[in-house]
Amino acid sequence: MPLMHPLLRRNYGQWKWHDRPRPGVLHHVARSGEEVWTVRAGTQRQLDVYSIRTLCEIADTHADGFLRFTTRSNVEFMVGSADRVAPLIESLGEHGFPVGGTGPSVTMISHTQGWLHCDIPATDASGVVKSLMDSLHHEFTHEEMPNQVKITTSCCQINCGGQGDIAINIQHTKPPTINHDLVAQVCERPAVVARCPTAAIRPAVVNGKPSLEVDEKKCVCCGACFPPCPPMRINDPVHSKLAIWVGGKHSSTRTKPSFHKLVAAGLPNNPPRWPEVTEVVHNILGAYKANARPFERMGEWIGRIGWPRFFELTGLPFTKYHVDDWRLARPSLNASTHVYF
Amino acid sequence: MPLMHPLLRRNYGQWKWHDRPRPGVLHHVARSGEEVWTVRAGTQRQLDVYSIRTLCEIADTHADGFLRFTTRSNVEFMVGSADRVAPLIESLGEHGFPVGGTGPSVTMISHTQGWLHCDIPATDASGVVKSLMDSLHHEFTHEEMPNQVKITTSCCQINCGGQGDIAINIQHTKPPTINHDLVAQVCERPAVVARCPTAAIRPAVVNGKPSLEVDEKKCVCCGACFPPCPPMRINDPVHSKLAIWVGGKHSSTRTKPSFHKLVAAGLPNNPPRWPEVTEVVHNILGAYKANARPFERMGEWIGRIGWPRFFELTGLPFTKYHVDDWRLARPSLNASTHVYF
Amino acid sequence: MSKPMPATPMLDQLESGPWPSFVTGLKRLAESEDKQYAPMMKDLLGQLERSYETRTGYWKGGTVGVLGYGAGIIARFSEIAEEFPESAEFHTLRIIPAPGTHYSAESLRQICDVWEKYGSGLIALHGQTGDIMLQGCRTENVQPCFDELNEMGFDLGGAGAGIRTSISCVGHARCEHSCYDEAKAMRLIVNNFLDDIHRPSLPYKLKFKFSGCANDCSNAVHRSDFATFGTWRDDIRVDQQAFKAYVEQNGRKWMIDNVIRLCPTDALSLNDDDSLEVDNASCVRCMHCINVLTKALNPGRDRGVTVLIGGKRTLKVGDLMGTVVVPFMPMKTDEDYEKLLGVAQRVLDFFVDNALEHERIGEMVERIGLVNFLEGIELDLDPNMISHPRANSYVRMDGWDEEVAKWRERKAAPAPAAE
Amino acid sequence: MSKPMPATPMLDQLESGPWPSFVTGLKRLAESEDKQYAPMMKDLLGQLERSYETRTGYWKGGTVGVLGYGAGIIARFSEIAEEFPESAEFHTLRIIPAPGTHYSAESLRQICDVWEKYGSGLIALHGQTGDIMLQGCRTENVQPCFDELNEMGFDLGGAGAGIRTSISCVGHARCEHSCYDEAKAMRLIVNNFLDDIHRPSLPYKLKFKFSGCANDCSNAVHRSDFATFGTWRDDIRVDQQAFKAYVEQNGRKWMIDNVIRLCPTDALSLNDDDSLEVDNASCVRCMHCINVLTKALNPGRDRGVTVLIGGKRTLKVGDLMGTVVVPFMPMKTDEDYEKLLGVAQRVLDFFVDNALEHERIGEMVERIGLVNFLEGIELDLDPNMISHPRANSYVRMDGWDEEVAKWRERKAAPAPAAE
Ligand code: SRM
Ligand code: SRM
Ligand code: SRM
Ligand code: SRM
Ligand code: SF4
Ligand code: SF4
Ligand code: SF4
Ligand code: SF4
Ligand code: SF4
Ligand code: SF4
Ligand code: SF4
Ligand code: SF4
Repeated sequence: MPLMHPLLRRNYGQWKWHDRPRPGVLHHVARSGEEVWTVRAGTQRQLDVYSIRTLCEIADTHADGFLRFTTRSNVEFMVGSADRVAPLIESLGEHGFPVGGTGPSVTMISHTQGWLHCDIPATDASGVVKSLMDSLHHEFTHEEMPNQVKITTSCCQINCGGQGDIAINIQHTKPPTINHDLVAQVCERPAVVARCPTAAIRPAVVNGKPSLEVDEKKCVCCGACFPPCPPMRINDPVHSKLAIWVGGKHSSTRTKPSFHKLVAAGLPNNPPRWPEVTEVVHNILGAYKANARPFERMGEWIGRIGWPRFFELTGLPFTKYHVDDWRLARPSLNASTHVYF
Repeated sequence: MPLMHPLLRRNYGQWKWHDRPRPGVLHHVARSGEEVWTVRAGTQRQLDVYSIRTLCEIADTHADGFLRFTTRSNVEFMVGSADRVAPLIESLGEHGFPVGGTGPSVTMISHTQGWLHCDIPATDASGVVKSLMDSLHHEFTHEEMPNQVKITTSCCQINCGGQGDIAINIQHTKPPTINHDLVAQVCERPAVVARCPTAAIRPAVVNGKPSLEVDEKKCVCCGACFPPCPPMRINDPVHSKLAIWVGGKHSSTRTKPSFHKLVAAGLPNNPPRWPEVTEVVHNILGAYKANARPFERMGEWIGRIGWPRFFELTGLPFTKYHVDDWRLARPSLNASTHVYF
Repeated sequence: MSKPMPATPMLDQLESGPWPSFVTGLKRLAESEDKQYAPMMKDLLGQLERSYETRTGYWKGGTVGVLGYGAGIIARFSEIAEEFPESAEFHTLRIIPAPGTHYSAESLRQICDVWEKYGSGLIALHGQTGDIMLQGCRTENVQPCFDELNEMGFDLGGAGAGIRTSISCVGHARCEHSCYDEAKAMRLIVNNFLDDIHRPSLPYKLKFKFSGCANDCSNAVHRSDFATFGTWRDDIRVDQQAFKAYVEQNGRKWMIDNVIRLCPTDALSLNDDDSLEVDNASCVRCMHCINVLTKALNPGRDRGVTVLIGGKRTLKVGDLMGTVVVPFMPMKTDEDYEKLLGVAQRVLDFFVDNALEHERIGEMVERIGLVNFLEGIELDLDPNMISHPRANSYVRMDGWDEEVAKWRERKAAPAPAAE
Repeated sequence: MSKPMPATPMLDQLESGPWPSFVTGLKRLAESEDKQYAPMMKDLLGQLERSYETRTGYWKGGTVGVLGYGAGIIARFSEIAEEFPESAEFHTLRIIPAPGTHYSAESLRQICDVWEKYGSGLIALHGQTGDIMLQGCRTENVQPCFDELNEMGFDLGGAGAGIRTSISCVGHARCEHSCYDEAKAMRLIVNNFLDDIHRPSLPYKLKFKFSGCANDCSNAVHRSDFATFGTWRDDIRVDQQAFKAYVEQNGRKWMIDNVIRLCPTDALSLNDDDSLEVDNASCVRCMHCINVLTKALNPGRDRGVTVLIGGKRTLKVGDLMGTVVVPFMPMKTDEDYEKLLGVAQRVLDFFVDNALEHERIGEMVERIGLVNFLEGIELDLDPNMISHPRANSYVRMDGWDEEVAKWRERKAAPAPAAE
């Protein structure tokens, strides 16, 4: 544990309680009586060494030379007395790192790779995250939400981002187009056939060469065939859209963990700032902030007020695509007289 | 509406509130100010004309010549003043009709046909119901349960009885045996093949005659093949067992309607009094009565205290058969850290 | 010399105990030497005793009917008729009772009289679907028995692949919770479909049930293909004085534990002055608070029904509950009732055209998808029909913009009645 | 003359706004003319701008590795290398950080130093699975870069069909809710499986995640195949004085609305003297009350873990949450930790033997059934593993008596540790 702040090392497993003196600051008290203040700040995750060295300097100057990163790419500095908090915050501010992301705030968005690095993305992650976090700066630096808001992004339908209170995902809307000349060369055909969740792919001979063909009636445009067979182009600058999902939750706190549910789709893939996405996200956050009760996560809130009211409050359209027709669809139907007016 | 008690006719759709002055008696007040007392009594459902005429006499003497039956084969007499209740109850008592079944009591068990009339039963319904209601007499005539208890029976796995707080159902445990000589003659083979939920039946030629055969690995012993093809004997005096299910609910009151869940199986089909069934039912009712909170239906109670505790309180064994493996099994697994100790 | 009573040592054990005994009833019929059915009931007892001994049923089906009807009689022939010849034929006549199963003593006695003449004297009040079941009739007696009952105004109920007999809860007749006239709705629909009851030619059975509220005293949600429930759209009516009286009488803790805390959507709050606050927008009309506080709370005045489709029992996919297809339909004027009938008619037509043989409507909806079904029966999609939107991305949505346009159009239009 | 900066009008728009800009960072790297990576980062910016313009990605995969390792490097070759030759190769090295992602400024600077020498200067802290991602390395530099990092004590993380890099929540290091030593458990397991991280030969990837309690700050329940959560078996520890202080400070209504009413199993009750009553038998260890009342409530002392198996994302059946396979395992002594490792080992072995190619363990469990899986990994069945028993009768249960005997035997035996 040499990389851990000595205060944490000393009180390892011996913490007693905590509170949050202000947004971005946690205060933990150990059984030993020792106390630690943690200051949390946002980063761009995709960090250049200059920015990292800046964080190291801040650690050296203000925080005993230690720092850690959270599961959401926020950085945290620990100090042993209350009076060291303000200068630390000031320094972070000077260097452009927003302090916040604690308690009932909107914390950093889970960040995936996108065009910057991945081989299968339909959109960028860094750009989407930056655009959204810019617009959510107030919500990051203030604790004004009913509970924590965890937003996730994914830059293809593989979905490396996890479940989120709000998830911003790619949704392809057309079956893959196939470059038949390349299939024989680069794709292991039986493996590709096996990957398709709807058995829509079958081996075929095209232009005299072994290739694959897709039954467009069965295809659900999931893109699972693309990674093992890049000639099956699923990404499309126009038809790969963004979709917004809400109510995912990992914690078993109060309610059981839940999957996020589709609410908006058909949003254009619109770099560099994806304004349509930002708009929908703010719309949803606004409704949640104004209407949910304390401690209700997004999905818990909707569970109480009902989906009809969610669509009403947000003005989002409700379509046939919202109605599940995949396996396990039956439990998603309303099998009761519980109806909201 | 000439068959309806005039008091009800006059106040049709104009009732204001009700209460229950005592077990077996409802008191409804109309907007007009008129009041009606209803006395409810149990019957054997499978009624001989003598018993019916007795009920008619009681109606004539005490209840203005009208009566009705409930969805659970209880009989109800309506009177227009409180002082007519006691003589009515007395008369019912004299004639052996137990007064009760209202409010948080155990009301009459839903009754199916069994050996008395059906062509596919593995057990009797009349005998099971009579045996149980004898033993539940106190619970029928008193309102000591947390909420209403609706028990259902079914005399084969077709299950004409509905969902119940407790359901007593047949569970076959061996695949059908086939009388191959008769199949060609009496069964429409493609229809039978189509009925099997697991596609376990296939056409076959046996002893030179067209017949059917069952893949015993796939067969789930549901008995669905038996009604359209009686030579596929599923009923078996030893291997057709009784099983107990709990937590079914039709009402959307508080919680959504729910299906009952398997708790006990392998109970012998033991006429004339099925003591093993009675024992399990009493065991479950006892735990419910002692532990549930007011207004909790059976399934709601277990939902709160958890299935581990249910099995603990009742001492019923928990086996691999309790774990669902049919379609939609996934949502029945515990996908959370919610664990009871 | 009269036929001797069979020895029934096992059945005899069912004569003791406080609950009325069907065995005693059967024996009394068997011992009614002056009645035509005595010999039949002796053999019936004999056969039943045999079943108890061997744990085996001895009836087989067959086809028996009355003129002009294709259903309503459940034919039963004994497989051991050699031994018990008198009850060799023991058919059931399913008879439709009055809605709410109300009887005058007189009408009930008349039924008994006819049945004593033609049948066994054994009547089930009632079958699980709601029929009066006159159990035990020889083939030759079925027609005359039916004729006499028919003259009294009774008709045969359903059986086979047709519309079945329907039930409604006691509702309007004696229940303050009732939000529409269940009996009226049921009569309208059943009368309209009489032909499909009597001459079954559907893919499979179809059941209607009518409950006046979410308490579902008719078991509609799971035991009917077409389930109609009373509900309301406006606010719960609260008599605050009466509410406070409850608090005073039972205490605040009682009120919190038994009412406030049990609201499924936390729509209730106890104010500091012991009055009640209801968040009606979050109320799902579950009835609980109204059930408990009968003197203080009542359903609102803007009443109507919610319709669920597809409840059924076990065969072949496992039990199904119904699914909401009409969140709300007002149920005030005769036209409103006609509209409900219209929905029923469209559902029936679609079922006939699209279900596979022996497929219940719930299975069909599952097979073709709710959305296609709604389109088929010309009902608009509504978020009340689902518990939650899809949690998976496995769907091709290139028609998104069009669907959004449809929704916006509907939202802009004045609310249609059948929504 | 140095390579000119590419025009990046679209990316430039991502430099404004209050959130730290990755574009500014990329540009700074590209403009570091004294650094070997400047040309590479210029072309990287050029290619990225192109992606923004065309809404198309331009990377393709490939195979690049270091000696003795079959994973840990994500190879990226540009499809438009003719135009952007300097960033034609832009591989990522996945590096395992310390548990809890703690750093001394010194260690972090050292990483930067190495990376400046061999790579692009771009580092993601951290990847969603928990790796330090050193992004942008030429093929030739991969090995020397790794060698230097390895010398510092760092090792490559997972990729491909192997065990992946693992994460644990901050837990014991700075959280009072933590019920076991997450970092210790993680280190033990990961070190044991290093070979399966570095030489992937499983049917498909397998992820471990470790959360100290039900709050699941490591997203284990859905984002890992093997998820370990801290919990406790005895009673919640209540400091009634501190509890009353909360009531006094915030009011009873606040306490009822925010704590009592939100307990998922109604296990909490507010006594009339403003003390708290906990029905521990109905508590499901959800953490809510403890989260809110940090000064008054704490997990019990009889601590251990709950293990869930099978969480994963979308491919090919739709997302799955994990399923409980170990309701409780004490986690106090070193032997306890070894037992957890034992479970992990059995799970891994069973996965290797039974999963189809490209099948995650959650899909496998679904395919073969939970019961068979439990037998395979030698764990006893427990009702805590299900939300409810089966609601359908479609099962052949002729082994009932044997299964009952098994259960009784187990109940009679002293409780085994790994239950
Ligand atoms: C630092 C971090 C752990 C780490 O190892 O890095 C962390 C730290 C704490 N979490 Fe967390 N959580 C962290 C990620 C998570 C995640 C995962 C994620 O964000 O991707 C979850 C699960 C989210 C989900 O359900 O999908 C998570 C769900 C919680 C919860 C449950 C909230 C709920 O009501 O559902 C609590 C309880 C609470 O808020 O009191 C919690 C509570 C806490 C506490 C209060 C624990 C403590 O006593 O120290 C810590 C401060 C929280 C705060 O921000 O106010 N933490 N916490 C993570 C910070 C992420 C960030 O930078 O924003
Ligand atoms: C008479 C009858 C209707 C009829 O048309 O015949 C009836 C009558 C009443 N029911 Fe019912 N229910 C009747 C069968 C049902 C059924 C169906 C069944 O028993 O098979 C159910 C659904 C059961 C289920 O969920 O599976 C049913 C679920 C309810 C409920 C919901 C209880 C709950 O909390 O889940 C209430 C509400 C209440 O108890 O206050 C209710 C309430 C009532 C009230 C209080 C309504 C009223 O205000 O008049 C009536 C007196 C109830 C009592 O017994 O104290 N009735 N009630 C039925 C009597 C059956 C019997 O003889 O035992
Ligand atoms: C008589 C009755 C039981 C009783 O004693 O009350 C009954 C008896 C039979 N039912 Fe039933 N069902 C009766 C109510 C029900 C109910 C309850 C209800 O209607 O509320 C159900 C569950 C709800 C439903 O419809 O799913 C029910 C679900 C079935 C099924 C399963 C249907 C399914 O899709 O799962 C069958 C099998 C079939 O139709 O092939 C069935 C088939 C039968 C048959 C016709 C068996 C056969 O194939 O020969 C039984 C004739 C028995 C006889 O000899 O009279 N019976 N059956 C009930 C009808 C009396 C009446 O008309 O009032
Ligand atoms: C880098 C990273 C996203 C990020 O920017 O943080 C990532 C990137 C990729 N993921 Fe992922 N996944 C990353 C975390 C995840 C997670 C989150 C987690 O681990 O908590 C998930 C969801 C959880 C899970 O495991 O299911 C995830 C689910 C997938 C899947 C879907 C697996 C499934 O069974 O559904 C794939 C597809 C596959 O494996 O075939 C995938 C495949 C990929 C590939 C290898 C795409 C490919 O086939 O070429 C991506 C390489 C991108 C690149 O160029 O670096 N990635 N991936 C994350 C790993 C960084 C790290 O090592 O720390
Ligand atoms: S979500 Fe898709 S595009 Fe984004 S990093 Fe993961 S695999 Fe790559
Ligand atoms: S996109 Fe998905 S559904 Fe369509 S062919 Fe490819 S794998 Fe199959
Ligand atoms: S449950 Fe089976 S045996 Fe009993 S009446 Fe219904 S179909 Fe006949
Ligand atoms: S009993 Fe059921 S599963 Fe077995 S063969 Fe018959 S229909 Fe098929
Ligand atoms: S369903 Fe509702 S309206 Fe009908 S009798 Fe029951 S409580 Fe009354
Ligand atoms: S009717 Fe049900 S949902 Fe509505 S307020 Fe009352 S208890 Fe709550
Ligand atoms: S999962 Fe629990 S123990 Fe771990 S950091 Fe989060 S709250 Fe603390
Ligand atoms: S930990 Fe959760 S389940 Fe347990 S008492 Fe607290 S709120 Fe209730």
